[in-house]
Amino acid sequence: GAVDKGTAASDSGHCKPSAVTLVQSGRGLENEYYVAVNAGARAFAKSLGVQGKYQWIASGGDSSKQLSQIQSILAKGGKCVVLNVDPNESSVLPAIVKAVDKSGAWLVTQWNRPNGMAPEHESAHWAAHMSVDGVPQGYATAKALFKAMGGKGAIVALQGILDNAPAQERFQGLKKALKEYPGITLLADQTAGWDRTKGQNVTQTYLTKYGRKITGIWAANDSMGLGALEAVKNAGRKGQVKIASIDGLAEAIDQIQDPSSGYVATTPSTGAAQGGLGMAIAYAAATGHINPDKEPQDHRSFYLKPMPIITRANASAVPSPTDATKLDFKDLWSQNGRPIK
Amino acid sequence: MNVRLEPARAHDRRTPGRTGHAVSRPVRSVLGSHTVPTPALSVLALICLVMLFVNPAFLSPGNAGAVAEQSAVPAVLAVGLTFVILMGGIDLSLEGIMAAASMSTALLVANDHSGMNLGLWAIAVGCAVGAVLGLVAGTTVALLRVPSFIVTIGTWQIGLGIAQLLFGETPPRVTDESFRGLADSKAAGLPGIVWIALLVVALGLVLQHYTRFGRYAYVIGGSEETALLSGVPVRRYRAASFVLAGATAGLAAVMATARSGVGNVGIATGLLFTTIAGVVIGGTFLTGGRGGVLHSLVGVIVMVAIGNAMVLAGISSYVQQAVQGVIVVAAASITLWRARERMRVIK
Amino acid sequence: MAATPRLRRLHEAGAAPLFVLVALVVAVGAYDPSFLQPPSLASLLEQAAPLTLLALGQAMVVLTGRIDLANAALASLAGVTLAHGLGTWGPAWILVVVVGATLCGLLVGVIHITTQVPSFIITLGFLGIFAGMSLSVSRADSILVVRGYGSIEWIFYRIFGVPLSYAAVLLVALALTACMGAFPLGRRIRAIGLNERAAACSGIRTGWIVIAMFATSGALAGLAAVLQVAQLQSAGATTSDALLLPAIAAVIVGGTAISGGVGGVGRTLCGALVIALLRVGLDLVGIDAAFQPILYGGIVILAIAATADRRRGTSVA
Amino acid sequence: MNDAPVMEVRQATKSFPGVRALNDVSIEIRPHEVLGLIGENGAGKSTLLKILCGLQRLDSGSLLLRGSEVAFQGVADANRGGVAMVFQEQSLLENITVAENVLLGNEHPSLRFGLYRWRDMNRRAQKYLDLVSGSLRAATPTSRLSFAKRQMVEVAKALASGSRGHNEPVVLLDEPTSVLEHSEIETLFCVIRELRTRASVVFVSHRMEEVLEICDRVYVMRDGGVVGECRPSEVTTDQLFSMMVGQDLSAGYYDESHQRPARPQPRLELRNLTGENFHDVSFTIARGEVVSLMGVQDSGREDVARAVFGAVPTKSGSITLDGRRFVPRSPAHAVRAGIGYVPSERKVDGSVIAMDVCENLTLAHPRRVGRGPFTDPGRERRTVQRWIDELRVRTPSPYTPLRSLSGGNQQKVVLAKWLLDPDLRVLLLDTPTRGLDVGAKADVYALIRRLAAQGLAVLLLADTLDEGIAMSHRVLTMKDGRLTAEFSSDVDARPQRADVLERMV
Ligand SMILES: Nc1ncnc2c1ncn2[C@@H]1O[C@H](COP(=O)(O)OP(=O)(O)OP(=O)(O)O)[C@@H](O)[C@H]1O
Ligand SMILES: Nc1ncnc2c1ncn2[C@@H]1O[C@H](COP(=O)(O)OP(=O)(O)OP(=O)(O)O)[C@@H](O)[C@H]1O
Ligand SMILES: [Mg+2]
Ligand SMILES: [Mg+2]
Repeated sequence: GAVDKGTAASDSGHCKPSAVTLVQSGRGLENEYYVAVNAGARAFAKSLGVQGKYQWIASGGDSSKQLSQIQSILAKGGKCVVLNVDPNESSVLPAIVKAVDKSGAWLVTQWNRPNGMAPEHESAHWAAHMSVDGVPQGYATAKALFKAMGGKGAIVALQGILDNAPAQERFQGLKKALKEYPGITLLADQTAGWDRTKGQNVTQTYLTKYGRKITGIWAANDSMGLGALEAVKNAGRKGQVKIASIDGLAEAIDQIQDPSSGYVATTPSTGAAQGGLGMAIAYAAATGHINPDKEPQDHRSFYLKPMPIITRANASAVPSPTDATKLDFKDLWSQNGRPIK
Repeated sequence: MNVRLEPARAHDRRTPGRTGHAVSRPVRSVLGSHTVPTPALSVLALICLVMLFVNPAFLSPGNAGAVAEQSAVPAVLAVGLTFVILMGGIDLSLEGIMAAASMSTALLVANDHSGMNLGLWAIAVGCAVGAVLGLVAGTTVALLRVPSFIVTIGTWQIGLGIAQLLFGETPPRVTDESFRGLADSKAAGLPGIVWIALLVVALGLVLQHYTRFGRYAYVIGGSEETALLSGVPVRRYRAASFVLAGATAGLAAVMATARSGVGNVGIATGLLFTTIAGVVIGGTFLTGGRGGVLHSLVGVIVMVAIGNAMVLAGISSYVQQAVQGVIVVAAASITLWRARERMRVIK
Repeated sequence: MAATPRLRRLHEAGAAPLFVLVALVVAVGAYDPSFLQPPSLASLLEQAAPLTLLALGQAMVVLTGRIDLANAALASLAGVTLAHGLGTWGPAWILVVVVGATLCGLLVGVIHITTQVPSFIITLGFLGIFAGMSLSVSRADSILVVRGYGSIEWIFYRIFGVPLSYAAVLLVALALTACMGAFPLGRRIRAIGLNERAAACSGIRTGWIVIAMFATSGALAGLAAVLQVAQLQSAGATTSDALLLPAIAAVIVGGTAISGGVGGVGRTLCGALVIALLRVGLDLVGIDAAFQPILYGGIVILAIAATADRRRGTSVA
Repeated sequence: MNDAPVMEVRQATKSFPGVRALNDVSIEIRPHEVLGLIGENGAGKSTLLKILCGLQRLDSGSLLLRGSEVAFQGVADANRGGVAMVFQEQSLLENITVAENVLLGNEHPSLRFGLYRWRDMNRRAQKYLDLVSGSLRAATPTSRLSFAKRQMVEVAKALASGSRGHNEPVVLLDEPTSVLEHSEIETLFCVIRELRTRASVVFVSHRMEEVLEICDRVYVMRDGGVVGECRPSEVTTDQLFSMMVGQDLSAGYYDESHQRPARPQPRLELRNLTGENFHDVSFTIARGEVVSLMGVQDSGREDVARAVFGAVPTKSGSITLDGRRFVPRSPAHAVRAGIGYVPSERKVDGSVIAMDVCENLTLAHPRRVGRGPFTDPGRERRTVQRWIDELRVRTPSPYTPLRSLSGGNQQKVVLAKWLLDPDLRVLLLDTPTRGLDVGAKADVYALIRRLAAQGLAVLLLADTLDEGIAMSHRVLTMKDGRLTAEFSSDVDARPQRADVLERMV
């Protein structure tokens, strides 16, 4: 807190750009999504010319470690810390918000938050919360899948880790699509923990259980979908079983471009936008460019704009997930979709 | 003259009443250690019996093949782990080792990331990566005399770190079809990795039964002090057991990588639980000295079969974890029930 | 030769973990002097509080030669249960949850003793059971504590800069130390860890003491859950799970022998602080995230090499 | 015969923290002799042997093997020099075969391309086994062997490892007979006599008769030094005694003059007690009475004692303690009822050797040295010191770990653990004097007498027939799990050894 001598309760920050530290927190860089997040956030730091002040901290999937890391950084850096956090699970978020509020730093959060908590009700220092609406993702990919199956047949679904909101939303989207396609039956659903190997094992088991009945697989993320594809290949049914999933991993996009794979659809990666724009919003609050308390609700809690899903038609034109050049850090709200209630 | 009376038989007393059943000698020597893993086999039989009523598809050849395929990777892990546990140690690092080995293998065969293409030599490198990490753990345990439980938590992290360093922006995809073929191509109805696993188990049995390393594993696990008194270089063998466990973890990572087609930091997620629980349910004692490769193999198959059976039985995902826990406790109790005795010490 | 006995005595008295802790604090402080400011140190203590409680419970179990792989998962379960009922039942619910966690620990102990299955595998099973139950209780969602939060929020106040949460942990540690020192219990626990047969033949109720240690571990997991919920104002099905291995590492870094019988409460406190510091220190020093696990693993191994008690002969598997 | 010593120790000194175990010891081992080593507990016998076999290093002094100075780097190194030892504690592994045990560390001749040739292993091991016993098979799992057989295997193992480096090895036997029965001792002596033709043997025992019978030459040790050397043909047992302990002890060894008549009130009563290894056992022990329960190995007598202590479950029958029905559910329960138990294996069951003397002494009855439910370090120290003085436990301090005491002194601590309790009613003693030197034994005997005089009921599973007869008011014999006879045994009307023996075998 080298510059601002004001109280923590001030409505907006007055940190000098040079005093700001940018901190991005997420699981770890062994994951394509976080690589994209990191790329987006780093691109923002670069646009300010302060790459040296940018730090990526990895929680490794450990909630209390993530909280500890943030608390320590706040204890050291004070008011001019700008945080863009993907909470490891929603339950750490209240404590993060409290810590940020107490130290007067600035925070934008992604994905998870407990029911009943929103930036507009909590604190000006929690500038915004953004997420990606899983329902339309699940819905659109499922519809693409069903269409590829010719509107009839049977599918199995691979779910994500059950206590994740995206897992639940995406599955909801699938169910919504199922209602519109009475010709499609959902034989079974099962969590495969977002994990490729588990996805492969569960699919293999389903393929022996239901045999040729299965003509489609919907997976809540690409890793599981790609695992399912391996199982399908090994069962000698490559191409006969259609697969759709979510997240926009490079490999999934490649598979979509290969007509023989049976891979039908995925969604574009949102990582770069979440990293870059999240950081930009928190930074704008810290430097006083925006006053979070004066912003409308749909600037505080919002879903990113739904993007058109990736199918064979557009797969070749999809930009790299780490490509942050399309992001306009001047226009903070350009990607805002509908507000989160 | 004095007449000596009844001597103490403390050692006798601790061993559960052993009735010398008439297992023919060749059979016993084939099965390796002193006893066949009968309790674990009966747990397996019990699962089959239950599934016969719940969902007979469990017993179909197709599903048996699926169980075999899914058991292959943990079975290979279990072979190495068995020797560590026989010597009274434990290796928790296999998830980290597998992460590092998977990433390095995927980057060394033909792939879409690095220009490398060592072909099948990459398998050797994958094993070597595991062996080196095992060596770090083994030498630390042996030389610094630190419990392996905690050292291997350390090497787990080290392996994970190495894997993360190797991860670029996207997971390296294996494009080498002959490498992939290791896992996929079928012989006699079973995929390659099952054959590899069977080979490793066979080698493990030879190691256990016919080599000094294997026999000394029992000696060291039975009593480290006696081993030292007899001039057994305990440290060296103990370190070697971790190297072996590392190497098998490396091989397991290669197999898993060939099976899934990408280098993956999270390739071994959850395998630690399956493997250790399997080894123990099989009847290898965590205190060392008893059990064997075959025991572990059966135990691992039990664990995989449980997971498979729950999917087939359509048990809700919410309760699967709990059911698995209950079954682990129950299966271990069944396995060890007959050894119960008043005053017995079990830790 | 002259200095060696004194050093050894210091080592046996459990001074090594303290030295490791001081060395780490100095190292981090040298990189980043602001870390040595009271607020930073207080924040470290606060973060270490739940970890320390879990480590203390683990240490009690490890002293008897067992291990409790389920206590972190039990803390998660206690956490979601607490968050679930706090609004409805008020502060009394805290007591109910802690007692419930104690009973869960008790159950684990009873099953371990009656079935005579190694604690490693029993608690591995219960790890799954508790995790599954947490998922069911929380319906796989995290629970925000709105009503009734006031009854636990105070735990994370600071009085004159001293975090109450850590003071509470110290109180628990003090109570444990007192129980171990003022009653024959401590000696009995050590006897069980060192030679359980002889302990039993001396008329010590080994089974009950082991069960009591598992119950203690459960109770401390319950208390850790209270701290977690107070700190987070919410609870998720897996929130505390990841503390399992750090807590065990804390016990061992504290110089408690994993084979049992050697160790104590004070050194576990130091061990827990070492681990808590390691978990954030590498970020404070600004080590690149990818290198952190490697450094963490290396430092943990070295710390344990420095603090391990090797008095019990050669067996160190 | 060449008389140049095979092995020689010159001016050896060895210290442990707080004790000087060896002090300027010089001995020589000549070819083809059986050398005896006697001395009270803690005299340094085991330490000396451990130095000879490379397990421990000398602080100062020198070790000569066949004329040249050596410094063994460990047991394996000593084996290569043709020196091998049978340890005081058994060291066979149960989870491998007899052949593997015998050839442990010595397998390489049976390896081809790194793989075991089991047939060859078994053949080689069988060669050594046949030297010590006709009935041992190399391929048997060790866990199936009786304790005595294992002792024979130990000897075979020592032979095997000694023969590695030299065809005339030095075999060191540390108290090999202490756990053997009469007939087995005879077998062992045959083995030793046979060994003499091809090796040198060092034999340690606390039993004079054995030493006089088997040895060609004897060194007597006391307090870490050699105080005498003699030839068995030239000395008597009594002379050896007095050399060992520095005073004349042979008179009143069993302290029989202090035997007091038992009181009329029954204290412990067993009625038709049946367990897994014993059936229908009924007897009564009165206050102040010492009853010896005699039996050979597997007679079930040990389990009777353990059943009374609650360590072994019973199937039927009843136990009465001071007129009240008593069902021992666990040792803890028995201890609270006033029963004490000294197990035969002090390292496994009797004591926590990693804990100190004080902690071991107070383990069973901490309240006796505490204040209410709390511990009281001051009172504890005083009480413990009193018992240390009273039982003449040789320890540098009450806070010395038990593991650094000699066997006899450890045993005294184990006994004293029960004596702490003034309400002790029954004491079950399972071979309480095993491995104790004569002085220590006499101390223990006197103690048993004194306790009986105070009204304690003592069940003694004696180590030897003589001990059982001399120490008791009554002798019970057991065979195959059943009581076979009862002899009353007054000071002047002891039963005949032959009569007792007859009912046991
Ligand atoms: N490892 C050790 N550490 C400390 N002191 C020891 C150790 N080994 C032996 N001592 C001490 O050295 C002395 C000699 O012990 P040693 O075992 O040689 O006696 P011993 O003559 O074999 O007695 P016993 O007849 O009881 O077996 C004893 O006072 C013992 O306490
Ligand atoms: N893994 C083992 N564990 C325990 N004992 C073993 C083991 N392997 C071999 N043995 C023992 O070694 C003995 C001999 O083994 P093996 O059958 O290979 O030898 P063999 O000389 O060919 O026997 P045979 O006399 O029947 O021809 C076995 O009977 C068994 O008792
Ligand atoms: Mg001795
Ligand atoms: Mg002795």
